[in-house]
Amino acid sequence: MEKYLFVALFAPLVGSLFSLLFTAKEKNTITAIVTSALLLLSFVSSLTLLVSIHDGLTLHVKMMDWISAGNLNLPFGFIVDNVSVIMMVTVTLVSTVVNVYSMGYMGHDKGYNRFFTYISAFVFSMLILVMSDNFVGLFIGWEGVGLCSYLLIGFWYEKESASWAGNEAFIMNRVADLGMLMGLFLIYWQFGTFEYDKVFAHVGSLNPAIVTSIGLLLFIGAMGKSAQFPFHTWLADAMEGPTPVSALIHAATMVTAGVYLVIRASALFSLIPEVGHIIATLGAFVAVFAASMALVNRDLKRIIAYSTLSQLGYMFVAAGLGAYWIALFHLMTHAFFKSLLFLGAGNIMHAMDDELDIKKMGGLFGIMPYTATLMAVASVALCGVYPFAGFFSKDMILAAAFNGGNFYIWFALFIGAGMTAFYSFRLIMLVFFGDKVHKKLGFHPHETYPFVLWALLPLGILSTVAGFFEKPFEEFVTEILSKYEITIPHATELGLIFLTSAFVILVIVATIYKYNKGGFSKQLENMPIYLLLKNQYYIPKIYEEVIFKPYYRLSTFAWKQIDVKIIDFIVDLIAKTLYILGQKSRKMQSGNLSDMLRWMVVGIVALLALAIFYRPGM
Amino acid sequence: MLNPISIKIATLNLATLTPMAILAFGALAIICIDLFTKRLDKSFFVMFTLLFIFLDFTALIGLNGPSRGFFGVMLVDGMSMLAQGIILISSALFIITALSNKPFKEFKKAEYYALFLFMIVGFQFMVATDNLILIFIGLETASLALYTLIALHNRNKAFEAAIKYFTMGALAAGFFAMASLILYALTGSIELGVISKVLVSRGFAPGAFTLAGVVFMLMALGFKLSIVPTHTWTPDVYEGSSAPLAGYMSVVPKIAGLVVAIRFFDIFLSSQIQWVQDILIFLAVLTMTLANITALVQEDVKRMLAFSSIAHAGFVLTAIMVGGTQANSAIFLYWILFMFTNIGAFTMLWIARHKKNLWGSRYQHPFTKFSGMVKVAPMMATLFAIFMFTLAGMPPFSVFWGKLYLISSVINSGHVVLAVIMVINSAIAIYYYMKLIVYMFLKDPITEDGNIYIANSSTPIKTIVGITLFFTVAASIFVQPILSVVTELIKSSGY
Amino acid sequence: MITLTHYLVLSGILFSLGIVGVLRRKNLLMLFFSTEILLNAVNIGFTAVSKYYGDLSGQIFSFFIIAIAASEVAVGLGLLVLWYKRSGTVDLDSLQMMKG
Amino acid sequence: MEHILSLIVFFPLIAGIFGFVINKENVKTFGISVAFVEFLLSIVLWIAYDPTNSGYQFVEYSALIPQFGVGFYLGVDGISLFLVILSTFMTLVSLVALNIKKDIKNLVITILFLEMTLVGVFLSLDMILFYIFWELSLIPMLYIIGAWGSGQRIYAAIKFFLYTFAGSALMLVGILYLGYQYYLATGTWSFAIPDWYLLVLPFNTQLWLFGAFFLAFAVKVPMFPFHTWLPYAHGQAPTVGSILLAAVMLKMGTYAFIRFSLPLFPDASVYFLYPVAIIATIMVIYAAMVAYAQKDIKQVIAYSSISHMGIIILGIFAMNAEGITGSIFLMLSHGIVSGALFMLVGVIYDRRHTKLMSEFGGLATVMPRYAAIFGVLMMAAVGLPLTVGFVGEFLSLLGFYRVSWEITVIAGSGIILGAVYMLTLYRKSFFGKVVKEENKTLKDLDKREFAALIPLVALVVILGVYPKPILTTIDMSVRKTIQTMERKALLPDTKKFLLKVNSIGGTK
Repeated sequence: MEKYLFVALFAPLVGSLFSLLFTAKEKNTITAIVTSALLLLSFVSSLTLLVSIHDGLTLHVKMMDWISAGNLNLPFGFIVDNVSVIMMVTVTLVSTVVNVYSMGYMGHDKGYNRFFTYISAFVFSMLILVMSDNFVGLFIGWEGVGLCSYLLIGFWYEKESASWAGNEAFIMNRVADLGMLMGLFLIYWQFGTFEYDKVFAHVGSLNPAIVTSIGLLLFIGAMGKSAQFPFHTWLADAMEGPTPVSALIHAATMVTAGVYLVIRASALFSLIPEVGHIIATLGAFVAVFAASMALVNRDLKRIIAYSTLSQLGYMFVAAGLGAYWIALFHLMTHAFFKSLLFLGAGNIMHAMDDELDIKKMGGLFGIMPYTATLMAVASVALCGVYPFAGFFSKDMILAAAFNGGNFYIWFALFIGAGMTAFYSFRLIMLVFFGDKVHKKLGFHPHETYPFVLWALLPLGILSTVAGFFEKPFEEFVTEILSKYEITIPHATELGLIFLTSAFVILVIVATIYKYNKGGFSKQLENMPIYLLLKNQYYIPKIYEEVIFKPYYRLSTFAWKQIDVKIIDFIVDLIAKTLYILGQKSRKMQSGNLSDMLRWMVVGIVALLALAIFYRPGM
Repeated sequence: MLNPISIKIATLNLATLTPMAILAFGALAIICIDLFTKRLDKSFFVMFTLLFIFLDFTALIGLNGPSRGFFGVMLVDGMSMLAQGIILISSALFIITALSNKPFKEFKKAEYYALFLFMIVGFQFMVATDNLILIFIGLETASLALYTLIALHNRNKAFEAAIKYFTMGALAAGFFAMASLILYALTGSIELGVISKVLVSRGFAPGAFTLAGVVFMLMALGFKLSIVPTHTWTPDVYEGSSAPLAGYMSVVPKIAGLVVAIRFFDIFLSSQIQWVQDILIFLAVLTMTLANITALVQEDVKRMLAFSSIAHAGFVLTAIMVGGTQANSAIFLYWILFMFTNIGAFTMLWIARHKKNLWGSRYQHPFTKFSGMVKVAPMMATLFAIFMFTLAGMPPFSVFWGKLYLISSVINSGHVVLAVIMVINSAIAIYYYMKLIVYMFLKDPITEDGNIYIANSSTPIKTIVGITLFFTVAASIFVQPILSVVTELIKSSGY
Repeated sequence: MITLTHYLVLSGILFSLGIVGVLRRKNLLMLFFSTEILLNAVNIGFTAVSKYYGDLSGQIFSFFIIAIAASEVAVGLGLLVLWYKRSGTVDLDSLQMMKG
Repeated sequence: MEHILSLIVFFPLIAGIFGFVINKENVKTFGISVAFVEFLLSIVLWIAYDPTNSGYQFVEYSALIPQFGVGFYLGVDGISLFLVILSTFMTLVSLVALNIKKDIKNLVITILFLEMTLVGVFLSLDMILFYIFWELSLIPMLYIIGAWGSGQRIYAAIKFFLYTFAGSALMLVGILYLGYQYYLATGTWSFAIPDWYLLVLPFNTQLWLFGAFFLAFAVKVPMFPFHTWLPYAHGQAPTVGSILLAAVMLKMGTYAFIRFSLPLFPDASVYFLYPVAIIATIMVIYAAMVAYAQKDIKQVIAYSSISHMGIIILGIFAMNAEGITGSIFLMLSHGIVSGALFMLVGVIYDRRHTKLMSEFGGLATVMPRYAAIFGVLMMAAVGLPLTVGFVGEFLSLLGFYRVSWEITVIAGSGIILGAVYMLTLYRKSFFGKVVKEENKTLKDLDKREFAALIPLVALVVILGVYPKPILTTIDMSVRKTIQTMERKALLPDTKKFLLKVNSIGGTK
């Protein structure tokens, strides 16, 4: 089986290196084809692994030694078990789709070959992240995906905003990574190793305080990668990247790495429910917080980005409450419909030549029906309407929240669901229905290439039906993840589900109705709450003012004032002083004989005086 | 009716006098020859002188100390032999530089060489006795000859230098005489050995007068060693006299002075007179520091080297303060290594000597003269740079080892702070040596014609440079043999 | 009755006079005389002390000092004459080419 | 094989002397070939080196001044081996990259002399010998900076020289004093480091000596606040000078810490641990900030070196195998990366004769290859996993975490700030539109530059993916050093501390 593992892992790398050769050259479709093929290959082998894992085998291979110093001995080790294989399948599937899709989407871009290089590189790092059998390996992937996301966000580097967003993403992740790094160090000095199984085997016997701190530090890392508050700003700005990137990295895979980390370390986190509680609370908060920003935003992609944030919040709630398999399930389903949503948005952008303001669209349904359908499906799934994928995963999370007795979390998620329903259908309505604003603005939208649509189809299907795999999925992953028992009576559970669904559907209907009527009135936009949401709670501004600018000023001060004016000045001062002393002492050499003789006599007299007045030990 | 005094020749042990006798004879011989035949070329004189120096050297080696002679005034011990060796070698190296490419009046005169030989005799007497009279005579003979040699350079600056040197020398002589008088009055003897015995037996009382004697002696010797505040003559005299002579002056009179100083101060240091120690430390620190910071601002290489030699003297003074075998051998090791390097450096200046001063009339060897030298005369520049770095005590060149051993001896005697001051001083010192290198290597040339830098060179002089360079660069190998010989001799002479 | 002390005091006074002369005199010739005074002051001291100890070496020393003083004068005057020829003055302030 | 070390040390010197007679046109070729042979020699050394033996190998001893215990004493162990290879390698690369025409002959000869001194420093086992090479290395660098530099080159050169020379003045006293202590203890003079390792010094003496040595090393590293010579030196030095200065010369200081400070004065080292660690932390953050404020690309990299050296110091003073091994590896990686970065700056400087970021922008469009290579090295500089930069940084911080997690957190923020200034630099000069006319026509890397850069990039990746062989070799000798420390430690606290930092588990 190992060969499948290595194929799955290295096929993307090969693809990346292959198209790397073409980066400096003209657009060349071969790169796209080869990479897609290799990604597909990787997907297939992941599937085979999935099957064989299902038949109860677990792969754990040590490829080669990496670092060894002192007591540390750190090999490249990979593990394929029920959890990682799910991730592998998801990642490779989505990435394959996205890659194929990009052949159309990036068709006219001069960075064509470069793009596919990055995408495959990203998949490779992502696979390392999920397949590694130790924390440092995970960290490699962690940083690797960070790099690729940096490169892809800044893909159109001529755009100031793009390169800026890239830096922001990288640096913010770095901040979180520091926390994670500290967690790793702590783990090492406790266990003397980084390997999951060894660590988790002994974690029980550890002073809880330390476990807590490990958990917190790791979670800081997770927050960064999954753009949880307060690190969330980079994700919205990351939308500067090409849309397929947003679909793959900033919706389906990378941003969920944080969740994956928590699930991976479930053995550790399950020991520290209080930390889990913090995670869940933060998740719930983000779920609402992000959704609220999506309510009023007019930027097609940012809306979806915020919804991603809020969905990540849901996942963290599940993970925090110990419902790891549910988190994973939602992670998977979300990957499907959210990437679908993004790719659909990509089609629209293409049609509207990269216009993003949804107020400038409308009535596109007639022009691009397939895209519209797919996006509708995705949205419904996102809102969690039966029988679409989102329904199952999301309602499980709500149930879990209720079950844990954290009613405020449940309520937050409940509201969040409503908001989700609203902004999704606000988007649908404004884009596909209503009057054709784009006509006035002189756009000439058109449906995209068929093969792109075909590529999207699998995602569409999965978003629809994935939910029905809930039970087998649960059985499958709970082989290694802790089971999660819903203890509340079944009736209550059903009641909740009904309640939520009813609420969601109600909101959807209301939204559709309202926007058929021509949407909300303008003066709404002057309400302070609206402005607050529109400006993302002014958080980016605050960062700008409180962190970025002061840091630059401080640095300049350190250089201009401290370094040059103080330290270096003192150094030169010493030299100067000596030189000036020299100038002074030079006067002694008056060249006049009498002075010379005088000096001699002065010497004699002075010493004679000493002979009389200075008497140590005589 | 006086009864006749009868002395057996054997008891005189005249062998101890032979080295000086040889040179004295040589000096007279030169004059006589000059009487008979005019138009003798300088090459003849030089070789003739060299010959006698060589004879002297062999005679010196022939002696086996420690022994006394000639009514016990001559003292042949390890130290005197070492010192005479240094004096003779540097004299030999010096006299060859007379064979320069450009003609100079003084080298045509027989007197020059006669005086030179007399001067050497003087120095030899100075180091080969512990009798104050003889020291005084030697000192004066040497000095008076030296004044004349300087004057013979026959330029205004030379005369000024000679007169300044002479006058201050006269005053110093007065100090020396006074010192001797005080000591004589205190102890009734003019032999350092006896003086020491008497003083020790009397516990150095009365303190004030003893110290007064010390002070006068210190100033008299300080003048020779150019210790602050009697150093003021050094830069002027060096500048005024010809480059090789300046180099010679920075080595030979000082070693003679050092030997006397060692002999004299040993009386007080061996019996731990705190006062003397403190004063010596004070003067040493003062000397090296003042000289260093003054050297920083010099515009003329020769003057800079003058100050540097003052600083080196201050360096060595610390070793005198320390006393003991290691320190004293450190002095000689240091001085032997310093001799080669310093003579080499001054010879380089001698080579670069050029009749018309293209760089302003005030100075003969201003720094600007050497800017960009590496472009037009790379070999010269490199050699010069090596000598400079060596004088700065840059490892692994010769002076570094002397410095190392000397500082080590200071540390071993427990004066760590003094050692720190010394290294800080050498850190300051590197600047002015480097200044010349910066000019030679980093600045742009002022002239395209590299010949002006080697105008005065000639094969013999090149040889000198070669020899000195060899001993400078390959010092790492010679240090051990030199050191063992030195230590052995110093031990044998009981210091 | 004149004791050793008197002689020594005398020699001290002379010596100081010499010193003062050396310091004050601007005329080189006079300056040389002052140095002679220095040496002769010492001579007095030496002879007195050697008489006091009944030891001859002191007097020998003074003889040598006299000799040396003579030769010093010779050299000194020689230099002086040369300088006078060149600069036409024996004022030591004329010796100021080199300084700094 | 007996004399391979002295061969490695003196081969460049001899070759350099031969260089005087070679004519101008061929002298560069000569230099490259000599450097290549030297590099091969060092590789041979590596091959012949027995990684299972932690002691000194290929030891050569011949007495120079037996009476004074000074000897010509060479030896190599895991700590010095790779630094030697680094020196020879970087010299080779910098010579390949060399494109100065002015006085090329003197330059090549000087570089060869410099190589000798660098290798000598790492191979000497005699303190005096070490001091000799340590000081000698200043002279060629003085010449390189002063003669081929730009702008205030002379000021920069003199500052560099005087500062470092003065810094090591006290060390000389320290050396002699230590020698005397040895003399008192054993009755014979010796300056051989292995002998000194046997010498147990009283605590107070250790403190003083540690101080004396510290100043010299701190100036060389350079540690805050003794760092101000570095920006000038780098700012004015020609590319080749900067490469050798950053890649190798800075490592002398940190190497000396490992070789002398720790094993000779274990108690003092532990005693001074926190002050030093705090200085190092300040270095990391302060330098990173100053680097961020710079307008000149080269200055950014210059200050970034200071920042990285801070992490190296931390790793050393972690006093556990992880930290020290990591720091040595970080020396290597920083050598490669900073060298390459300076080379890249040189590339752009040759084309535009300016190093100001504001002059550039959009270079990624006109010089894609250049941008790509720069990007790779930038990522190595910010310590991305699977590049060479990560391993050392990770291990150093990991090591020091055991000593104090608080300081590690603060110093660890270096990885953030590092990303800040590096990405900003990259963004300002490579991203955005090409605004300046003169930038539109810039040539991408040519063959010579590729030849110099590709090996470095390759190393960055290879050593990032497979550092183990190097790490294990280093680790052997580092453990030995730590054992020496444990053996010599006087105070119980020191013993306890060393035991703690070298063991897994326990509270906190």
